[in-house]
Order: sequence, then C-alpha cells, then structure tokens
Amino acid sequence: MKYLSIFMYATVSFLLVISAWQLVIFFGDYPEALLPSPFMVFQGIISLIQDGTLFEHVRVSLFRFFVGYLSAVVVAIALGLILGRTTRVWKVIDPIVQVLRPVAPVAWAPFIVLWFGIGNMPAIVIIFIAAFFPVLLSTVSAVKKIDKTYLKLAQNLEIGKSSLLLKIIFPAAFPYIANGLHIAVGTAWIFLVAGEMIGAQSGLGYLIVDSRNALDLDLVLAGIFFIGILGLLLDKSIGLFEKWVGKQWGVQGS
Amino acid sequence: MKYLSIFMYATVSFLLVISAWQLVIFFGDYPEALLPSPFMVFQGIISLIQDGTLFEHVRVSLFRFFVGYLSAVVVAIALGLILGRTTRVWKVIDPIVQVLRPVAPVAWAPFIVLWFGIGNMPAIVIIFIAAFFPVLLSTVSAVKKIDKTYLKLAQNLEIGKSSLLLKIIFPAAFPYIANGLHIAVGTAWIFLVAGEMIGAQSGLGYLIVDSRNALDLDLVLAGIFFIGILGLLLDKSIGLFEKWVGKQWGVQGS
Amino acid sequence: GRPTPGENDVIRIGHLPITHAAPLYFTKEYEEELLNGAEIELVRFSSWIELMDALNAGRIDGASVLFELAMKAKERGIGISAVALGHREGNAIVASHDVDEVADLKGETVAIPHTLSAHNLLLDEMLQREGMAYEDVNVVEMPPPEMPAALSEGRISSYIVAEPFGALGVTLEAGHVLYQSNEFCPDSCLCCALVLRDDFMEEAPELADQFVEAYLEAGVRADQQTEESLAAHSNYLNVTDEALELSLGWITYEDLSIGEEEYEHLRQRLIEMQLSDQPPTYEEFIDQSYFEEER
Amino acid sequence: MGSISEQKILVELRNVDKEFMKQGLPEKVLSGINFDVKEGEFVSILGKSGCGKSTLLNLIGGFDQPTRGELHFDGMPVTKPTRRAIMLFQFYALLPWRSVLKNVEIALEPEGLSKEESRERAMKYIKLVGLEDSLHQFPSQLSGGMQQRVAIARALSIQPELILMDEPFAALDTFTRYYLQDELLRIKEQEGTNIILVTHDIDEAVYLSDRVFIMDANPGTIRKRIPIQLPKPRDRSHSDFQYYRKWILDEFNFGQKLDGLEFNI
Amino acid sequence: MGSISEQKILVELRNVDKEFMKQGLPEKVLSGINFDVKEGEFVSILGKSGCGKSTLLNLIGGFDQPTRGELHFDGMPVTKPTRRAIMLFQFYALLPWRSVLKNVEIALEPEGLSKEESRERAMKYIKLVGLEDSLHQFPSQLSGGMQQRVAIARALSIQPELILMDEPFAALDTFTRYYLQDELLRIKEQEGTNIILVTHDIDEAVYLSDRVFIMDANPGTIRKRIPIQLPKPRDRSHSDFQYYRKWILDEFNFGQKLDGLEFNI
Ligand SMILES: Nc1ncnc2c1ncn2[C@@H]1O[C@H](COP(=O)(O)OP(=O)(O)OP(=O)(O)O)[C@@H](O)[C@H]1O
Ligand SMILES: Nc1ncnc2c1ncn2[C@@H]1O[C@H](COP(=O)(O)OP(=O)(O)OP(=O)(O)O)[C@@H](O)[C@H]1O
Ligand SMILES: [Mg+2]
Ligand SMILES: [Mg+2]
Repeated sequence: MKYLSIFMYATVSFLLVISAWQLVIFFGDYPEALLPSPFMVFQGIISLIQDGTLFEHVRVSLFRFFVGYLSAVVVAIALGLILGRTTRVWKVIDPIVQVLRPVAPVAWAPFIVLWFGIGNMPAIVIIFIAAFFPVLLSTVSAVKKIDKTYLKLAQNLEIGKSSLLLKIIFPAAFPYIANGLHIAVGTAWIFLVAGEMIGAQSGLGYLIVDSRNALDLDLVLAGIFFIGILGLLLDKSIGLFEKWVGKQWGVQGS
Repeated sequence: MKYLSIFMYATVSFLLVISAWQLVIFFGDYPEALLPSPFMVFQGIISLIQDGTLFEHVRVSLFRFFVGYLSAVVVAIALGLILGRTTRVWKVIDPIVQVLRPVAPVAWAPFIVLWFGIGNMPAIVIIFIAAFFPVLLSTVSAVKKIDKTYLKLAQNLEIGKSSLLLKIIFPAAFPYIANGLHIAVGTAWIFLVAGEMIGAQSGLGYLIVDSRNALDLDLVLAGIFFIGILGLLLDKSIGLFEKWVGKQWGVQGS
Repeated sequence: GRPTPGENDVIRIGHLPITHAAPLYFTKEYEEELLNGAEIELVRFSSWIELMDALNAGRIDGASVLFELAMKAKERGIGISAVALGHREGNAIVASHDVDEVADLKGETVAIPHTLSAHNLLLDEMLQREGMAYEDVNVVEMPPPEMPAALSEGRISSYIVAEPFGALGVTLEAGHVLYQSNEFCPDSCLCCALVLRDDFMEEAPELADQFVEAYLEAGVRADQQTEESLAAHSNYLNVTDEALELSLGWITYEDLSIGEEEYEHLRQRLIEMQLSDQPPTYEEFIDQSYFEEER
Repeated sequence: MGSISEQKILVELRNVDKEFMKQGLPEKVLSGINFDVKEGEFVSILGKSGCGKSTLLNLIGGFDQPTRGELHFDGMPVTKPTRRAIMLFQFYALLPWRSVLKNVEIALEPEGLSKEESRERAMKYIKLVGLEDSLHQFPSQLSGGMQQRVAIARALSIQPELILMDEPFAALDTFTRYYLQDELLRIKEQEGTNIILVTHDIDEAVYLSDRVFIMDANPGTIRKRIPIQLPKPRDRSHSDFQYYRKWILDEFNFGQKLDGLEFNI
Repeated sequence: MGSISEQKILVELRNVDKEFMKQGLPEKVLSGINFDVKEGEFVSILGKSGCGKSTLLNLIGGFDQPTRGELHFDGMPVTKPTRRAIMLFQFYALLPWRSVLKNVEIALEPEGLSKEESRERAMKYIKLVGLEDSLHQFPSQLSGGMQQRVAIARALSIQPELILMDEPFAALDTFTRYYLQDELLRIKEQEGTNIILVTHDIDEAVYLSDRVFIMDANPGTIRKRIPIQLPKPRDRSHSDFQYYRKWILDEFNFGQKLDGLEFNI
C-alpha cells in the first residue's frame, strides 16, 4: 500500500517533468544539439544500457565513492571522537578546519594530481575531502553536545577511558553523527563529477564530461539522470542504515 | 579576554600549518612551480593586494554570492513554507527534488550557458542551485516537524491562514530553517569556484582557475586562502545573524 | 539558439589562455589601430568544454578553438564557420627523461587535452610511424595545467598539448621534447581555428570582415620575435619569459589560411580514428572569402 | 449541589468511544463515556498515565472526533475547536518568539479589535494573573509558574465559556503548584468561567473540584463520580479533606489489586 | 533517634559555601551549609525550585567542589565521584542504546568480574526491582516508572554505601510515585543502603525520611531540620502524618510571606 502510493506519486512527478521539458522544447525552439528532447535522452539511456558501458560507469563510480566515503567516515569519526574530548587540541585544529572546509575540493586539483596522480585516486581523494569535513565537524560537535548526565554517570561508575569512548560517548553521539553521515553522503556524491574530471577514463562523472566534450548533450542528461537516481538511492540507504542502527540500539522512531 | 584566546589559538594553528607545509617542501623536494613555499604564497598575496586585483575579485565574488544565495533563500523559504503545508503537492515535488539534488550544479553547465549566458549569471545560478535545495528541504521538514501543540493552539484560537503561516509556522520553524541556511552558506560558497569557471572574467574562482591555467600555483594557493577566510567569515556572520534573530525572538543561548 | 551579438560594435571572442590564441591577443593589443572604431572583447575560458557551451549557445560571436572540436559542433548542426587558423605547428610531444624513443612509451600513460584535438591525431600519427597501435599506450584526457606536474611525478610518461604547457614542462625540467608536430605532418597538422558564428557574420558582415582582416594582420605581428611583440604576448599570457620564448620558437602565425588539402587530410583522419562519422566538408565549414578578397 | 443541578448543561457526552489504529488494528482507548458538565461547575478527571485523559479532553475540545457516540457543547455537536472552549496545555504552548504581551494579543487577533482595544484587553488579563511587570519579557525568561500564568491570561482574554486544562500544573514544583491552584480558584470566582481539569494528582482534584471523575484504563472508562461537598476555600490538612483524599486513594488501591499495578507502571 | 545518634557519621558538611560565576561575577548559591548524615539514616532535603538542592547533592557526590568549607564522606574529604556513593538522576540517565540487562552490567564492568558473576549480580538486582521479565527491552520500551526501577537496580548492583537521589520520582504520575516510594522503602530495608533524597514534594519527604532538611533560597541555606518521628510503614492519611505535613507547609508559607512568593515563581 505505502510503496504503491509512493510509486504513484513518483509517476505523477515524472510525467510532470517530462511534459514541462517537452513544452520548453516546443516553445523555446532550441536546436536539438543544445537541448535534447526527452525521447533522445531515453534513446541515449537505452544505448548506454545495451552496450554495457552504463553498468561499467556505475560500477567504477560506486567503487570510488565507497572507498572515498568510507575511509573519510572512519578517519573523521575516529579523529572527531578524540578531538571532541580534547578541548585544547581542538581549539588549535578548529581554525585550520574552518578555513579549509569552504574551499572547493576542485581547487586542490593541482596538488591532488601532484600527490595522488590520475585515474581512481583524484576522484577518491576529492570524495574523501568532501565527506571528511561534515563528518568531522558533526562528530566533534556531537561529542561536545553529549548530555552531561552520561558523563557524570560514567564518572560515578568509574568506567575506564576506552569503555567511556566506545560504550558511552560514541553511541550517545551517534544520532548526531549519523546526521553528519547523511549530509556527507549528499555532498560527497555531488563532487563525484568534479572528481572524475581529473584524468579519469570511466565513471558517471567521466561519462558526463566526455559526452559534453563530444557535444552529446543527450548522454549528458542521461548521466545526470543516473547520478540523480543513484544519489537518491545512496541517500535512502544511509537512511535505512541509520534506522537499522537505531533499532539495534533501541531507539524507536525518533 | 575571549577574543584574545581565540586569536592565540588561531596563531598557533597558523604556525603549525606553515611549519608542516615547509617540512613537506623540505623533505618532498618538489619543484617550486609545482609546490610553492609559504613565502612565495605570501608574496603572491601581497602582490594581489598591492595591485588592487584582490579587492576586485573579492568584491565580484561576494556580489555574485549574495545575489545567488539571497534569492535562493527567499524562493526556497517561501516555497518550503507552502509545500510543507500541502502534503499532496509535496509528495509530487519531492521525488523531483530528491533526484535533482545529488546532481552537481556543474553538470548543468551546458544548460546554464544556454539559458543564462556567461559572465555573472552562471556563477549566480550555480550558487542559487547549491543553496536552494538545502534551504528548501530544511524548510519543508521544519514545517512538518513543528510542535503540533502550536497548530492545535492556532486552531483553538481560530487564527487566520496568513497569520498562521507568518506569525506561527515561520517563527516556530525558524531555528531549523536557520540550520538549513547555515548549511547552505557552506555548500553554496564551495560552488563559487565551479560557478566562476564558466566564462567569468573575474572573481576568486576565476583567480584560482586562471592562475592554475598559468601554472601560478602560488596564486592558486593565495586564492584558496582567501576563499577559505571569506568562507569562514560568511559562516560566522550567518551564525551571528541567527543569534541576532534568536535574541529578537527571545531564544536565549540554545 | 538566439544570438546575442555584442552591443553595438563589440565582438565577443572566446579563447583559452594558450600561446595558440596569440593572433587574438594581438588583435586586442592593437585594437584601435586595426579595428578602426570597433571593439573586441576577449572572453577567457578555463576549458574547451565551457568555451564550446558558450559558442554553441550563441553567447559569444566566435572563438579560437580546437579545429576538430569545431567540426564536431558543425556536424551537430551548430551554425559556425572556420575563417582562419589559429597558428601553425607548436605542438610538442613532451616525454619524461627516461623516454628516449617512441617505443619506450609502450604500455605507458600519455596525456592529451581532449580526444577531439590535433594532439590526439598527432599521437596516433606518431605511433603509426613507429609501427605501434594506438592501443599500445594508455591515453588519458586531463586538464593541461596538470600535465607538467603529472609528468614530473611520473604519473604519466608523456603528454601532447597546446602551448605554453609543452614549453612549461621543458622549462620546469619535467621532461624533454620527443618530437615536434612538424616532424610528422608538416603543414597538415591543423590545430586551432578561428571560428565565427554564421548568424554573427550575417547580421554584421562588415564588422566580421573588419575583424578577420585585423586578425590576420595581428597574426603577422605576433610572428615577429621583437621585444615589442614579446611584451604584447606576455600581457596576455602570464608565463615566464623563458617558457614564452621557447614556446614562440615552435609556432608560426604567418600563414593562417586553411588549405583544402590539409583540411581534407584532417577530415579523413577524423573518420579513420572514428572520432566523427560525417565531419563537415570544406565547402560546408570553411569560409576563406577573407583571404580571396585580400589576394 | 442543589443549585447546580438546576443549571443548564454545558457539555454532554453520550456513549462516547474512541479508537486509535495501532499497527493496523483498532485499539479502544475510550469506551462508553457518559457524563454532563453543568454551567458553573469545576470538574476534574483523575486517572493514571495512559488511561485516556488527554484523548477525552481532545474530544471535548473538538481537536479529534469520537469513533462512536455523541458529544455536545452548549447543545450543539462538537466538530472542530472553537474560541468558546479554550485548551490550556501542560507545557503552556506559549509562542517562545513573542513577549508576554504579544502572546496574549495574538489570541485577540481574530476578534478584529482596534490596536488600543486589543492592548487594553490583554493588559487587563495580564494584570489579573499579576504579570504586569513582565509585559515585554519572553517566555524563556520566565519561571514555569509564570509561564503557565501567561497561558491562563491568554485563555481568559478570549473570554471563553469553557477552559479545558490538561495537567496544567504537573511540571511545576509543589509550592508553585499550590500557589497557582489558589490563583486559579480566585480567577474562576472572578470570571465565572467553567473549567474541566485533567490531572493525576489526587490533592489537586480534591482541592479544586466540585466533582471528580475517576477513570480506569484499558479501555478508558469513567469508574466513579465523586462530588466534593466541602466549602471553598478548602484546607488541605483538614480532616474532611483527608476523608476525600483517602476515599479516592482507596478507589485506586482497589483498582491496583485487581489489575496488578506492578505490570502497569 | 537514640540508636541513630550513636552510629557513625557517614557524610559531614562544615560551613560549605558554593559560588558560581554569573556574568563574570560570583553568585553565592549555597551558604554555610552544616549537617551530618549518620549511617542508616534516610535524609530528605526539601526546597523550592532553584534553591540549590541539586548543587548540594553534586557536592556530596564529588561531582563539584565547594568554594569554601569542608565535606567528608566516611571520614575522608570528597574530591571526586566514587562508586561508594552513587547518584540517581531525575531522568534516570539510562543508556538508551543498551537493554535493561546491559544497562546494569555496564555498572559492574570496573569490578573485573567474570561474565557469569557479572550476569548473576545484575540479575539479582533486576529481580529485586521486579523487572526480570523486561531483561532485553530497551529503556524507550519501558514506562517512566520502570525506567527509574532499572536505574535503582543499577545503583544497587554496585552495592554502594550511599545513594544520592535528585528528585527521582518527580517525572512520574502520582500513583506510580506512591508505588515506587513503597518499593524504595522495602529495598532500603533489605539492602541497608543509606539514602539522601532531594525533593520538592512535602508528602514524599515526610513519607520516606528519618529527617527532613528544609532549604531556603538566595543563597541556599538549611533553615530547619525536622526529625520525622513516625513508625514505618507510614500512613499518608493518618493524622500524625498530616501533622508533619502541615508543619512543613507552614514553614514554607511563613517563608512565603516574608519573601513575597509572587515574585519568585
Ligand atoms: N494519536 C494517537 N494515535 C494512537 N494512539 C494514541 C494516540 N493518542 C493517544 N493514543 C493512545 O491512547 C492511550 C491514552 O493516551 P492519552 O494521551 O489520552 O493518555 P493520558 O491519560 O493523557 O496519559 P498521560 O497522563 O500520560 O498524559 C495511550 O495508550 C496512547 O498510546
Ligand atoms: N553550573 C552552574 N553554573 C552557574 N549557575 C548554576 C550552575 N548550576 C546551578 N546554578 C544556579 O544555582 C542555583 C541553584 O541551582 P540548582 O540546580 O542547584 O537548584 P535546584 O534546587 O536543584 O532546582 P530544581 O528544583 O529546579 O532542580 C540556580 O540559580 C542555578 O541557576
Ligand atoms: Mg495526557
Ligand atoms: Mg535540581
């Protein structure tokens, strides 16, 4: 029932977009090379699927994404848990993070090539950078925001340092960290296109850039379509993951 | 006292970065053109300040940023307040938003150029897109999350529709909307570089891209430095703005 | 698309900051002298993609662009014509110090800026000469500014790209010149072209005439290796004098006319390499009327 | 008692049932509720947590509809909330972004008064609850007790016929609670508003009400109606007071033994 | 009383002051607090909201240090929290991501018991509070009363000499509160733990304690120590009970008139 209704609404919005698009083409009178029609894009999608390249691009992109994202998450959470508890060290690190964070990962491209070369690495590094800061900042602030009662309790029970970090601080901070993970999935995925512009020879970002190079705007739109759909799926999966952890930890609904 | 200590910590972190950087250069033995030294970057910054171009780049970038960001905020909040209250319409719009959101604004470049030309507009449009989705989504979810008691109260008092929206729903949702505004400042600013790659002839993003094309990596780093500092200032200002609104509305601390 | 021709007499021409666009710089530098009253606005882009977007959408009146890329746009139905070359020669194959001959590149990575470029064709030509296949090397597309760094760090073994990046690689001692383009295809390695939008030429034919004439004259001036000309170059290209001089030594701007034969060669190469199905013919795409008037 | 029974009936519930869907199945939360509240009466509904007190109050206020049965307010079926019956919420439902004065004034907006009239009316009721010195303070700057007094002023300013109170003093400390209970009685005397109060505090019910309805849970029913025949003001430590207190306590202890309270807490 | 005064002194406060910085200036929250708690005694500290009750309890527990004065626990100065004196928090401080059993087991971790011993000890105290059927449930699946019972089991499992309780039943409804108060007395009898309880509920203080300390605010001082000389179990509606109740009520009403309660709420 619930899925059926979601599906119905999605269909309505899909039809809405297609008609709006067709109307723009109809009234705007653009050359096809500059604004492909829905049908052309559909054909493009089909051809990508048929010759198997789509599958390959998706596979490569997801691989890069997961390597970059997961390593960023692990490093950022570990660092964040420690930095959140060591106020003075964080005060020194904080200005650095604050200045680095607003810089687009793309701006680092020359240095990324210098240190990490070309191919998979630049995309992975850019996704790493894009995911790292949101997760780090949300972990640090999650640790700082922990209900003081938990800390008092731990003091009172004379719980050891490592137990405190793993069994109390981490789970207590988790809901807020999860929020950071959620935001980071979005931002990191957005930077996939940028990351795959630096010397990559495959992946959805490359597909878009390469099709743009070849003036195949229908394939650009097909690429955009798949990036959007996969981004949506990634977002939903991390939502499910959050729920699953929540269930393990007895948080209901929230 | 408080500002003094912030300043001291910032100085320590600054020195830390500079020394780490110098060490990398020392041990890595990279050609200067590929990894400029702190001193070269400092010289670059000075020369940018002296010939006045820096000021111009900053002015243009901030102008584009504010036009894009503020218009996105106004449109997204207005739409969000309405969509948050009309569940069925939102169910149709939601899938569209969810699929569009993970697509990098850069991927739209061919269409942005087609409709908006080159110069200021692509940067403004890209910043608009980057800011629009976080604000819209946070507004909609803020409206949906409003404490039901406020709505019951409004029903009970028989308060009119427009009063309800402006005097109850908007202020009640504001803290959460403000959170969206905060996130959006960061994301939007990150996309400045991308936006100023499309035919712009000035701005900090242009400075970075153009210096990169000229292999003037010292100026690239100078540009990164200013993007970082300005991003930090923007972030702090929106923080102050939030606090100011909070004060007007009697929210203390939080 | 609807063109937005520059207000009044402003001609908007797109380019990338490379030595290959020098005639444009000189047109701008001597604008008052050459254009009597008209104005040219040089719009600098950071990559070919963005430049093509603007050209296709009619946001600029013309551009100095990779010939092959312009042909692709024409094939796609964009109303543009090539009126002159950007330059001749000036495409060096730069290789790392441990590559002494082409055979050393087997299995190595070679960078080019774009598949639709003279550099790609050049690579293929070079490999063919040495009896190697295109597939013997690992070709990657990457932004030109990243190439010297990638070469220096051993991420790639060679790159072929527009100037001044070749010269920059050499002056940074990241690599050495393996070959110059003229060693493979003398006079027929068409690289960059000046293309104008047809609607611009139709709406302001006199302005277009004036501009192309100025452009050709500017080419002659750009070719002179005088102090003055060097100074003009460095007004537009922010590179060391050393790299600039090296780079200019490899290029000529004197004869910018597009010969039918050399164009046909390029067409065939594109088809051979399966980069294009039906590239436009000489008649469709090349407008040499300016040269005819002159002669 | 005599005089009240002759007065007109303000609220009337006839066989009211309320079901909520729980995991797809309907669950009966209220079952066969029958009672009248007469004009001038102060009625308390007393019951354990989760027995359906808030649900019942929501029905009376028109915030929700009964699954079965009839519900009348002043002779008319209740279909939606109106300004004639104002709910006072447990956590006050003040708008934290508006000052005390503006919190009261927003309630007067739908009456279309002039600015001066509206200000005057608001001031009158703010004075009534003794908050004229905190006019321009925000709710967060007030103690819990003061916040609830603002909510009372807001409710009164509308001059409703009925005020519905959902555990209004539960979040306050004992001393503040005692004080506000006295205030409430004084104001009710002065304004003559009818009040239905929901609470789980036996003392509060006995101290304030003319009648106490005792509720049972699973499903919520009215087990007993106890008229409190004590003169007001009442003395909390007087033996008559203790008599009612003990009576009600025993009622619950009796229930406790039957249901096995241990498993309900 | 006789037997208690001969017993050893467990907690001893001598001229304890506590100041907090408020907008850069020190504000005295507690002033000249002096009292002893003897072994076996159940002491309640009764006071209005904000009078410094929690601050006082934090000092005794070692969570904070007095600005002036001395504080001894079992003859030793208190410098930091220890497992010998366990605090029971108002909102239970259960770890919501751990089941009932694991919430108790984590408290036993520092004792270095084997897995079986630890499980056995946890089970013993979970049974004591009657929650053996909810072993694997999460706190969010329990009612407030059950949650507080888990917290009590956790505190007891450590077998501390002293339990400090900060308004432990304030968030529960009256009936649950009554029930848990009885439970608490039963458990205290069985385990022999000393308890210091902070509350603003007069009935609770009278019902549970051997002695009630009444606090004044601004700055917090102990105004009165009232020994409750009633046999346990006590009857809430007995006249002796009411006698103490009225006495304490009058104490506060007396204070009220002096301070002008209206401006303190
Ligand atoms: N909207 C709803 N949907 C489903 N079940 C509900 C809803 N509202 C209340 N219930 C259920 O109805 C029962 C009674 O709830 P209600 O809030 O009326 O109790 P209460 O007596 O006010 O309790 P408390 O003293 O804790 O406020 C509870 O079991 C609750 O879970
Ligand atoms: N960490 C702190 N910093 C500054 N002031 C504090 C701090 N803790 C408490 N106070 C102040 O000390 C006073 C007493 O607070 P405390 O929490 O001890 O009161 P309480 O009697 O427990 O009140 P309640 O019944 O509301 O819990 C209050 O005025 C409070 O604002
Ligand atoms: Mg309720
Ligand atoms: Mg307290």
